Amino acid sequence: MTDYSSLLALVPLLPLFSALILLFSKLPKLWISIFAVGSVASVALISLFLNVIFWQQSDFVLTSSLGTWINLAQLNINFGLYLDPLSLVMITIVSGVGALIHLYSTGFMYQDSDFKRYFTYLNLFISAMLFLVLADNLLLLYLGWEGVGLCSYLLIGFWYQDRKNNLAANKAFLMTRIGDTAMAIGLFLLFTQLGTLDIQEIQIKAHAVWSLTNDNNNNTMASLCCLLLLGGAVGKSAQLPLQNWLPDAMAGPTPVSALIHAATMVTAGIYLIARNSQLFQLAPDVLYLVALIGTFTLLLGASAAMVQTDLKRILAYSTISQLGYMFLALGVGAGASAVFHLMTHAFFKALLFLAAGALIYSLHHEHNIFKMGGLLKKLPVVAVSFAIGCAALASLPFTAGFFSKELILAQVIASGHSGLWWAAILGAFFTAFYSARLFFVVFLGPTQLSPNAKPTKSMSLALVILSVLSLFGGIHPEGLKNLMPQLDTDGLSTLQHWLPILLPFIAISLAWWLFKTKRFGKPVPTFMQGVHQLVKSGWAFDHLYQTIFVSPFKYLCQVNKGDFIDLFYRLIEKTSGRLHMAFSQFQNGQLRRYNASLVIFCILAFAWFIRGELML
Amino acid sequence: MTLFILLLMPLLGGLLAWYSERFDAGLPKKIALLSLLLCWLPLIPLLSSMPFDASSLPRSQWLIDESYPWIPFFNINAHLALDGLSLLLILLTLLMGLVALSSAWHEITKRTGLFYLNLLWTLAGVLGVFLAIDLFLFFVFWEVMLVPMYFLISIWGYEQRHYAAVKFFIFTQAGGLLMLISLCALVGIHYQQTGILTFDYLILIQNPISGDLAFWVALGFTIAFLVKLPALPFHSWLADAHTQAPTAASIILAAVLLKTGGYGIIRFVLPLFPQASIQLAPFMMLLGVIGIIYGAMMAFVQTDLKRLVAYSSVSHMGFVLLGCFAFNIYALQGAVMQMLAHGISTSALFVLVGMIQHRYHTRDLNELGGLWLNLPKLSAFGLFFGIASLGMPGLGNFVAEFLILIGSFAQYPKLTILAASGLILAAVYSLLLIYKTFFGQTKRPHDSKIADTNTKEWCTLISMCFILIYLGLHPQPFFDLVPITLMKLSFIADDIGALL
Amino acid sequence: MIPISWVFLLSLSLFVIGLFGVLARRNLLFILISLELMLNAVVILFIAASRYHSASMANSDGQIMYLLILTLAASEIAVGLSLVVHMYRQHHHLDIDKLNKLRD
Amino acid sequence: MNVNYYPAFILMCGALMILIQLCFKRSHITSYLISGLSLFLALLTQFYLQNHADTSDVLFVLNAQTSFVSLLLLMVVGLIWAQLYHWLKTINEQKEEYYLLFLLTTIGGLIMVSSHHFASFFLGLELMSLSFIGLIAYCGPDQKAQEAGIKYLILSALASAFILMGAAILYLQFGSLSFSNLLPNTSSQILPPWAIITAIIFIFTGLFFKLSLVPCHLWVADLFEGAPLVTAAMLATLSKLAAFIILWRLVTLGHWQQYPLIIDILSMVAIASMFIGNFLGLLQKNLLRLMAYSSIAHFGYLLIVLLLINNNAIEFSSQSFNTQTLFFYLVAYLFTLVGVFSIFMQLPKIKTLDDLAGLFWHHPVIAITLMLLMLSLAGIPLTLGFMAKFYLIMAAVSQQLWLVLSALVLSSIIGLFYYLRVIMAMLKTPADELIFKDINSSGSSLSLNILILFLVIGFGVFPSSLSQFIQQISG
Repeated sequence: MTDYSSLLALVPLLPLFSALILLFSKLPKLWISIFAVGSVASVALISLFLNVIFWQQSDFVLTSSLGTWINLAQLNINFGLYLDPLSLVMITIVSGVGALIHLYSTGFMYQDSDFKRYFTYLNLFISAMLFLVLADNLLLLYLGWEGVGLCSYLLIGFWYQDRKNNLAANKAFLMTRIGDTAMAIGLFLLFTQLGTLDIQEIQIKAHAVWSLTNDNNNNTMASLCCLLLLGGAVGKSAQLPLQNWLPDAMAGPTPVSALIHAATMVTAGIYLIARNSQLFQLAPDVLYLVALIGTFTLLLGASAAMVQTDLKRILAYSTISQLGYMFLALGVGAGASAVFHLMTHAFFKALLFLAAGALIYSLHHEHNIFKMGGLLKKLPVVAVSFAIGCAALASLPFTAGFFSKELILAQVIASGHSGLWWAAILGAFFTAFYSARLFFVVFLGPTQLSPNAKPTKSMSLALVILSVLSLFGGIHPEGLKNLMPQLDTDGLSTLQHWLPILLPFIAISLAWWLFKTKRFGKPVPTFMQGVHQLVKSGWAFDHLYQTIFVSPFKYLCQVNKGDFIDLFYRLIEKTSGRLHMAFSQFQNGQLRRYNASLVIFCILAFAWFIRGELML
Repeated sequence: MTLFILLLMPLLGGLLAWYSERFDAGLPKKIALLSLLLCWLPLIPLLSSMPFDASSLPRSQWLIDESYPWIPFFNINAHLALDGLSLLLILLTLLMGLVALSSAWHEITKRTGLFYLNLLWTLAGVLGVFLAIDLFLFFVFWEVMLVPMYFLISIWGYEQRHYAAVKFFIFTQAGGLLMLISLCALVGIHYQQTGILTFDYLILIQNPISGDLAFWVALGFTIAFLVKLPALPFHSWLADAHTQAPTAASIILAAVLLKTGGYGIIRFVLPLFPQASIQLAPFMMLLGVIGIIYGAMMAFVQTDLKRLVAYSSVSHMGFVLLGCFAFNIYALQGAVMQMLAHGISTSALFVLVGMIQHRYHTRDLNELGGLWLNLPKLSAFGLFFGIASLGMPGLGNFVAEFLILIGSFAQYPKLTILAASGLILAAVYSLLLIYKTFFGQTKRPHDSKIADTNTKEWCTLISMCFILIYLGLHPQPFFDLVPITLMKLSFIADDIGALL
Repeated sequence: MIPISWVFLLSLSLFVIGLFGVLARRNLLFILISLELMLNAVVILFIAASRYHSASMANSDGQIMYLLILTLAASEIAVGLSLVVHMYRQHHHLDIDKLNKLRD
Repeated sequence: MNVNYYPAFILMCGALMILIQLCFKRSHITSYLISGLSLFLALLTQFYLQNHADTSDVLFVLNAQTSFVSLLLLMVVGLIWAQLYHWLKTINEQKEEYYLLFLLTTIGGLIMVSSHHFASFFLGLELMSLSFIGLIAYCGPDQKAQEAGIKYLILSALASAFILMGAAILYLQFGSLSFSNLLPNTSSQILPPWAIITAIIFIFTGLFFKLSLVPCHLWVADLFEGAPLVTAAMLATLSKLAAFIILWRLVTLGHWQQYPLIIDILSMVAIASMFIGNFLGLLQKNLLRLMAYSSIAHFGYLLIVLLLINNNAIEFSSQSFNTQTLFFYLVAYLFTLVGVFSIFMQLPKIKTLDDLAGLFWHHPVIAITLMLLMLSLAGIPLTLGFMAKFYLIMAAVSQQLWLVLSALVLSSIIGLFYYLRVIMAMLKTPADELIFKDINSSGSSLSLNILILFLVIGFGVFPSSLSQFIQQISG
């Protein structure tokens, strides 16, 4: 079989080269879009080609190395790429959805003056994501990890004139940075314990070293490492403790939100846990924690999405809750279904974001859904794609979303966590409700704003392809099944089988009833006001972190602005000046005082002698 | 003789530059440039013969070793020697000399001859510090490099230049005097123990002294280097010196003078007092960590751009201190790498601050803002170097900080976790720097005559970007250069294991 | 035979009286006089000491020192008086407390 | 007549010649030449006597060390003499008498430096003090000089009285006036022990006054400011050198180091004068008062040499190394001081720091010389001052005198501040140009500056020849 490693090496490097070309060259807009979209599209073709080749074999591994990075005593790290079914799926998603979004944003960003800067950042992002996904050691993964964080910071703060965007970008970067630092500490611990950072070696060595040492294979060191890696994953995938940066990250252009905050970057956390699944097997309590975090986050996201008024924030909170589902799946040990849901989610969430983008593009930057209405006839393509997206999101039967979410719910039951199952069901109900609410409010009812600009051809093309994918994309990739653990889901009771299928219909009818009785836009009754506000602000995590971390830190720094150590040196300065004054007082020119000074010396010396005598 | 030529070149160049001011105002900077370029000549044969593959290490630690008798009575001789560590730092010095020269090209207009004299003499002093192997000669260069820097700050500085220059001089001088006493004590004890009166580092290193007096002597040396490194209790001179110094002087100060502290610890404190430095290690690492956090917190609230960058270098050098006293090969290589990477990224930031000050005549963050609109190229560089200083992987700072942290994690995990929080704080102030200067609304009407970067500035900055990226992606040749010096130190680590 | 310690105490007391005179008096002339007194006190001790030692060690350093001290005192007073005259001519008073133009 | 007396003898003939010349016809240039010739001759003979004079009689000890010190003394006086003519032209007084007193002071210094007997010491002391009074109160109408003269007269008389009283008591106790046999082991206990101690304290008071160490340091600033510039230079170098040599001889020959009390007094006085000297100079504006306070501090540093108990065990703290430290420090300090004073002589109108503003930009050579001299006083490397401080620290460290060393470090940091203030003043932008108008940068002053630079920087960078020479003479 011919060696495809050079082809694999091209995958992350192509977008990098095109980013550099764009950075240093002065090309017209047409050429910029050709380079940008071309490079990502070619990577997509390569990944499809690789998919076709490796379709039959279930466990294949393709590696290639781009050169050594650091090799000191034990720490020898090189730019190694590692392709196996998991990373094949990931690069297909990243490059596929990435290419579509690039195509879409050529139309969306056409009038923007910083066209070149936008596509440079976007290409840089894609190459960083590909490095992250293909890295064979944790340090290169960390490089991709931070690179992705950097590009998301740059893209969120793309329209830098507006103060709000910059603050959102800073917030996003810092929150993910906290997670990254936790992950870095995890890396240090892994290196000191196992002596290597190569991912495959870690899995093997972890099993060899830790599982033997103690009996109930709940080794503290293993769970500590997994906990730290989980910290990184939680930071990047906007899970419970570090999730309130994602809704603010909507300040960036919408294709950016589609690419980064729906399809690719936020899934990095899931990829990290999936990639180190053997390591996580050694720490069942951490796995349970992952499941718990997943459940709480999905409930938080879904409930918050129900009460939002801003179109993009609804989608942001829905992303958080869908990611919660993936974490839940990972937590109960159903890695394959998590990645499968990740794939389908990438398709329909990208579709929803792009459609929302088209909406905002045509309603001259209006975000509030209650100001839109009755756009079904005016923007048919957008409406249809939006409908398909909402259907997939609500996991109506035979959409891509349905297959992946049902699989997750089945796995949760099979793993015996019935409590978590009921929470997941409640989350599914909320999801179906808010997606229906979203669709009815935006597209049905009286038209308030009339769209002025039609989405361009490239935007509609991207929307159509994505709609097709989110309808028929629900094919479970073969290679994933045996790479990661899978639980057999046949022993389900009828209730557990049929409830998830019927649930979306109940939620949609409830939403239809509320829409018909015009209760959606109305202000909430007074006693519910507090709860409504609490849920709307994402369970007040922003306020919580502001009071616990940000303002004390700011106050502490402000208090110490004068650098109290410097005050210590200024004090020395003052005392020496005062001492100078004191001594020069003696110099008052009186001759009799000078004579006295001689006599004083005699007296003092004699007194010292007597003191010496008395002491003996 | 090559090392002495290397030292004499800037000295003579400086004198010539000062003398040539009589004939034409533009001449001094050309002569300064010429003499700096000539300094590279003695190194070229060395660099070309340097085997850059990791396999063949240079046979002995010292690449060039020259010694001439100086004061026979005390057995002091002018002993200069070059090994991997000092070669790296000398390359950094010469490079930063060129960068300082380029930034002072248009900025300094009055008394240029004297300016270039002082600039070149500071560089000569620093080259001397990196080359001197005789402890007395090292001390002489240590003090002598301060005098021209003092003049640089006090003549061409900004509003409070005299206060800042005197504070800088007295701080380092106090440390220097302490070092002089510990130097004499070291030689005295060595003489008592072995009967050889010598100031030569190579002989002193053979039988390091131990005992409680050795602890105090080691402390004397370390405090002198901590003052220069700006570790925490002695750091307050740095902010004033940087804010009041002209751009070229603060580049030399940031890039090179701070490194003499780190170099001193690695070269003198660790090998000469293994016992004492093991006892000192926990306190110094704690000091390093507090320095990281304190520096970052201070940088966060500064309104003056230069003070912000100055406090950020306090935080970065806290990492070097952490790395030096962690006693294993990763941390020490990381410390050396951090010195290089910090040298480049901070001086690049100072070049940018100089360019902003040259154009807008202000360093106050509240008045700056929205530079990206009018000066896209300059702001792009600012973004790059701001990101580099917060430790973005793929650039030099990350590799250094990662190695330091991974090295010190083996010794003191809890301390390293605290230091790792420094990474977050680094992101806090770097983003603040980028946001306050380059993004947001412009607070002043844009007048078209303020030009973006001219070609000279563009070349210096782009070359510094490439060096940082090269450091970040391919640091191996730098690791191969200094293995032997650091190998010795990490041997100490092995018997530390037995101790702790 | 007067024990030497008595002479020692006499000379010490004279010395202290002279010292007090120098410190207490404000007039330059009287300061010079008390200085004279102090030198004479020393002279007494020297002669007594040489007399005391001449019995055993036959050295007359003391008397030679007496001659030296005498000449010193004379020359000193001469210079002193010239300065007194000069001061009077300029300040018309001899109060040294008023001489404090040189001060920090 | 012992051949070693020739230098003093030549100077005496020079003085007599000037007296005779005064009777016939007053001419400034001839007295200048006579004094110059006699000084030069004395210097030559002293140089000739240097390597084979090792006799000593009752009054004088004339070994290699004292001849070196007198050589140093004569060189310092020669340097001051070089600018005397130009300086005297500016004052409207009779010029010739100044040379007369000048020579007499030098003779007094020579006598004092080589004496180890109270009589000769007293003779030299009085000769020097009285001629100093003449030198100080030389300019008639200048009230400040008058006041300084009177102060010096009364204070030096008082000090001599103290020294004499001490000497008398010691004579009574030990029966001999020569320094070497003041050993406390004589059988007869004539006087109670406290009397001996008071005697030593009295002698110390007198000497500490002459050296302006802390308790008795109040006079030196007024004298430097009030006295004419050349006399101040003489006071700073000549009288202090002679007084210190006497103190050193008393303490080492008399083995007074056994008394713990004396060691305590010396170290306390040393530390006090280091700190108070530097603190006094900290914010001082008047240049001459600044030099006075710096001389207090420097003699505080020099006092450390007396604390070095010389047990010959360690090579560093042997007797010869202590004397080397002493001589090296004296050479370094005196040459620097003479340099500073010759610079002040070239800048007649400049009295305070603010007058110095901008000197660097108008007279770079003078400014650079003063700058390097200040750095030498501060002890910055590559200057003679630093080498001296290095010797001192080496000696003190090998004797583990940690308290004094820490005082040395702290006070030299404080001292650094006001030396930097002087340099800083010169770098400031000049207020107005006219103050520098009348500075004559004539050939002679330029060559003198170069000579001083050569001495201070040349020996600072290559001290091996000087340290070799001193090592030989100190045995």
